[in-house]
Amino acid sequence: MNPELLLALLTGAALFGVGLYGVLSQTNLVMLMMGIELILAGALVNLVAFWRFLHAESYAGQMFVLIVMTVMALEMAVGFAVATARFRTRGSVEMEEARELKG
Amino acid sequence: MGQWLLRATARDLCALVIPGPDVAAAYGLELGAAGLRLAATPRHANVLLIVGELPAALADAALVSYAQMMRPRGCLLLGETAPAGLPIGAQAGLSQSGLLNGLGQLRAWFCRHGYQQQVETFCAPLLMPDSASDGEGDDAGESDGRHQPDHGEGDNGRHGSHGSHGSHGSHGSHGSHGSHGSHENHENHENHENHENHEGHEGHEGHEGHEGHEGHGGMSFMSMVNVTKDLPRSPDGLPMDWIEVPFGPLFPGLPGGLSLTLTLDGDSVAGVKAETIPAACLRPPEGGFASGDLLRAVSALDPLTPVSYRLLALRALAALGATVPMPSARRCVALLERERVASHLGWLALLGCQTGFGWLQQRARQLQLACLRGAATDLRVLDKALARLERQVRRNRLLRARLSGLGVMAQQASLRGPVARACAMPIDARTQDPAYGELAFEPLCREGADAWQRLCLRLDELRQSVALVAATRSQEHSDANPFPPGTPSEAYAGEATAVVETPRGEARLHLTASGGRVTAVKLQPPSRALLGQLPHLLRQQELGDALTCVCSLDLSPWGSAS
Amino acid sequence: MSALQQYLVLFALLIGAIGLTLSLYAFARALGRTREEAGKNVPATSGRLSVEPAWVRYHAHYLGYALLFLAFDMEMAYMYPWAVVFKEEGLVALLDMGVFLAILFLGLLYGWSQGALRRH
Amino acid sequence: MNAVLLGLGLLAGIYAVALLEDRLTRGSFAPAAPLLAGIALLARESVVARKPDRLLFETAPVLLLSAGLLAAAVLPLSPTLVLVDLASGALFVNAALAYVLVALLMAGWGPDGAYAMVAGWRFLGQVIAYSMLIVMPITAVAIRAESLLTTVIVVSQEGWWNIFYQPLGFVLFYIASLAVCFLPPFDRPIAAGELAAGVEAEYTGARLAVLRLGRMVLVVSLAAATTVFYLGGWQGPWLPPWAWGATKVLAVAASMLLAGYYLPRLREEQLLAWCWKLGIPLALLNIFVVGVMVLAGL
Amino acid sequence: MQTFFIGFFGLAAVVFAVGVFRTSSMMRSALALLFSQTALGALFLAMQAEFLGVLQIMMMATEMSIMAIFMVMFMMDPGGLGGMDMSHQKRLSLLAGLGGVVLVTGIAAYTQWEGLASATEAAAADEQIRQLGRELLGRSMLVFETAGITILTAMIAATAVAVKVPEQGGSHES
Repeated sequence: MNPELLLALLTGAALFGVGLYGVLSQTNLVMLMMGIELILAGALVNLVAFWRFLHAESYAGQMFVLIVMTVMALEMAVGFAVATARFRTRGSVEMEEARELKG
Repeated sequence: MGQWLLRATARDLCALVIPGPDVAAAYGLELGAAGLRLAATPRHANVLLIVGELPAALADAALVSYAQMMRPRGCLLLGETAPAGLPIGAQAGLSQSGLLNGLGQLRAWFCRHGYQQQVETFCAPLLMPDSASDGEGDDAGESDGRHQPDHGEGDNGRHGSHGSHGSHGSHGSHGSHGSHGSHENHENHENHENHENHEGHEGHEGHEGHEGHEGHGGMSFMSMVNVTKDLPRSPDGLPMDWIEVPFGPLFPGLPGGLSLTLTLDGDSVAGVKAETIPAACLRPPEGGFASGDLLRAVSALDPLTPVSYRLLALRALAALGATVPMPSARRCVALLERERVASHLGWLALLGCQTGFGWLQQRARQLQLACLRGAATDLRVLDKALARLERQVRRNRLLRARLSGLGVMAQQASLRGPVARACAMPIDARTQDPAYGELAFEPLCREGADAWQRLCLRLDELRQSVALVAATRSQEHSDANPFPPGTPSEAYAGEATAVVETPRGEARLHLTASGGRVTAVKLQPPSRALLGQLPHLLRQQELGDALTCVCSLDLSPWGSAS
Repeated sequence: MSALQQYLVLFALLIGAIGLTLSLYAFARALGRTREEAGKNVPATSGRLSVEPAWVRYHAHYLGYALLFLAFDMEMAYMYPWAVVFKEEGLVALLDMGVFLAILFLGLLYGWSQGALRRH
Repeated sequence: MNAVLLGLGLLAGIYAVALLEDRLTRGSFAPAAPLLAGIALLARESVVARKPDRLLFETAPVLLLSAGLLAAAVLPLSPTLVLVDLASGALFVNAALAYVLVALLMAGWGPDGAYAMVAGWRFLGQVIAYSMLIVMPITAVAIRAESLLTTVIVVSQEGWWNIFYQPLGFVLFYIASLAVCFLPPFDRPIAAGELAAGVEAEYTGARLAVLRLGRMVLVVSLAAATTVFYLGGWQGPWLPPWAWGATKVLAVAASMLLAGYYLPRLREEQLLAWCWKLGIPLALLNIFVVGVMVLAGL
Repeated sequence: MQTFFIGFFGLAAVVFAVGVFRTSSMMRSALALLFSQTALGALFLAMQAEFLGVLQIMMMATEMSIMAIFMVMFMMDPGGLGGMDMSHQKRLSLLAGLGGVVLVTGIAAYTQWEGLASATEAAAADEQIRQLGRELLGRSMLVFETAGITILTAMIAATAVAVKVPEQGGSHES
């Protein structure tokens, strides 16, 4: 068993866990997005680790990392756009209130 | 080691000038030549340079600034009277030689007192209420980077709204909040039914409204919707927190003494409050002013344009029927125009500082000082230098882009001076003066009424004024005081008004006198009408643009509200 | 120098910068401690004591730019590897990136037309 | 050995920049002034504003200094005088410069002062515009060099420096580097006339000394980057390579300072709009033109 | 050595990530996320993925700073002065998070990675960038162009949602 790989995967798992906690526990759209960022960051670590320790010759792995990074950025752009629009109309980005106002 | 360091420190003097570098320049002080660097904030200064006599409002500012300076620090007073409570390190006369002399004294003072063990703690009564609310020096010490978790418990009721306790939260000493009544909500919070209860905390709205900034009060969980519901909206529809930020009286980009309080929405200006320096000295004493006292009071009113105001007082007294030591009409023109040149150049230097245009700031300042030195400079040399400056400024595309379309003034009857003339209104008190009539004076005008046009107009006027001075062919005085000596006679009564076109516009002085004493003084300074325009002019401007706008009006804060 | 050693040098430089800063602070501290005085630690606001805390919900008027930037910036990730092999790939590379950038530029133009490129 | 030489070179560069800046702001020349100012700052008290976010407040100066140093570390002064010749050096410069933004944001938020906070946020707006104009011209440079190695980039300019090969890229990069090291006319985050020293306003004593040192390092780093990417680095006749490198870096740094001296600060509106509506399309055009030139074998 | 740094930066990333949800100051929260991502970039460097590492360090600095803008704009108490808590169902989330960690770690620990590996020596860093470039223009070209389209979509969506100001009383201006 390759210890470096395991360490990296552990990091990825921990980031995923923290992100998941964030997504579930935060009441706020913006904070929630930070959780998603962390989950994606966990995925990034795993991808890089897989590339490096399993398939260092295949650059599709690196390409995949670029795509995940793109997804992170786009998720933020769209997420913040939604947050801005919501804040403008409702004066809040709390998820609870969003539900409340709908019902 | 300590001595050596102190000597090095004493050679690097960085000054905060009170009331401001513009006033220092108007007194003819060359700060750069004396080896001083100018600080933008008291934080970076080690010398507090007090120029002339300070009115009460500025004396307070001096105390606050001194308190905010870092030791070793010293205070250099150029003039006679020091603000109460300020420890003065060195004192000298109000002139360039005085400045040099004073700086020498101050350097010696630094070397003697810089690292003294027994120094008194500086404290002014003015600083006390604030220090109480923040706890005694809790952050100033570098002791261990943490706050004492239990400070100020007794003040909770009074200061909770400041969020001063909240600050401890960010340092991990959450325990200190235990005593705060509203904190219970925290514990219950895991259970999220509590959310629906937030209306139950209405009690807190009270202490919120008190601050006007809902964002700070919240110890309890409050619905964001409730918080933002009543907030004013920015033009883009977002309800944000607005803060009031003081700009002045010692702000580097504004005339010294002018205090603006801007309500900032992000970096847009949402509201303006302007304060000027009240002219307390114009209130007549028991039994009225003697004419000599009046003359002194009026000419000391505005350190930026002492000559115009002195002339104004002289004219007003003459109109009352007193015999006054008045210079010849031609000489008056020369004096006024020379002051106008100096004042406009001082304004250019301020504009340079405000817009970060280093070259303009330094060049204009140099020329201003040269102009103030009077006889020392040949008019033709000055004219040539001005022509060069004008060419450089007009050619500067970026400056033009920065100023164009900024602060467009509508034509109004109340406007005076260059601001009015840049609105295509040929209003100029000089047209009524026969001495100007002899010199075929015509007021210059420009259309467009924005900051760029005001700049261009002042550049035009600079050249015009130099030409007028040249046309008077009056003898230049090398004397510090260009007015003939003597005091006006005391035999007059009745009412009279005099008008002088100061560099900022028309100033009007109305005197009521009986039995050789002036019993009532009414001054209409040139900047008053403009101050009222500010809220309208700055609304929703970006901060930098707003300050440039204010700067382009060339307001004088002195003697504005009598 | 192997790549890992290079990173080690950069890391050492970072530690060195921190060390330099700390030693400067230590030197300044050795000269004397800060005296606690009333009003000294209040943020300076040109000669007046500032009362209000500044930490508020700050309105960034350039948020339209910020949103576009988030998306537009990602093109960088693709452009560097592309640039490095541009010469050997030749025309294919030019066309590929041309199409990619044209697509992105379209987004920029859309933002422009909708008024994202201004202060709000 | 190399490290020591480079460190000395950097120190000399910083001193020269500080000297020139002092000359420009005060109007008189004093060779010892920056040294004295530094000593005076260290000998002065240093206070932390009340109720600060102390962690951010303390980290900011260190981060600014580190960002400048790291950017400088991958830039060569001569073929052998380079601390780390990183394979993605050109990209690493950008990465280090991105932390200038983070440092200023921290410095702005940390002290809880109004001027500083506004200044920090403004700098963010400025950088998200102009960092693109740093990154995109470098891409065009990399196209020509076929590498991100800074030394290879210099070698690729043999005979025809990039300033002549892609003048448009040079102009954009030069302007953007002024914006990133917040020199005038882009000095809005520390402007005296707009925010009374802005981000620097609450820093005093030794902390201010480190902050200012960091900024000087940044100016030198960006001048070095301009030299490496556009002015052919160490290349030049007669003189030894390091002398050419040093001369060019100093000349660029001086020109950067002088440019601001003769120009007023930009308005925020124009600053952002010009970058996005003019700068970015031009940068794309530059990449395209360079691509075509490279394909045409020029 | 490499193992140490992987562990070190991994730990740093996780510590910063935990910090994101442990502070009440929005600015700290955003910056903690930023430095978590930076530590990840350093971790990539330690794993010899130089280009990706440097790219991560660069991209995340600006992106997370922008995140800070929105955090400060939309959260009630950005300075964390009130020490307000804005989370719910904490225990459940904590359990879910821990469960996730255990699950993923379990998979990682029990998979026979050796069997999956094909090559484990990374190429030199500049060769990697070149290879990535070839990949970009060769096999993954469609992926790359699709990414372009996606970015375009995101730009349009963001603009359309956030920038258009609803008319209100004619009070809106530029």
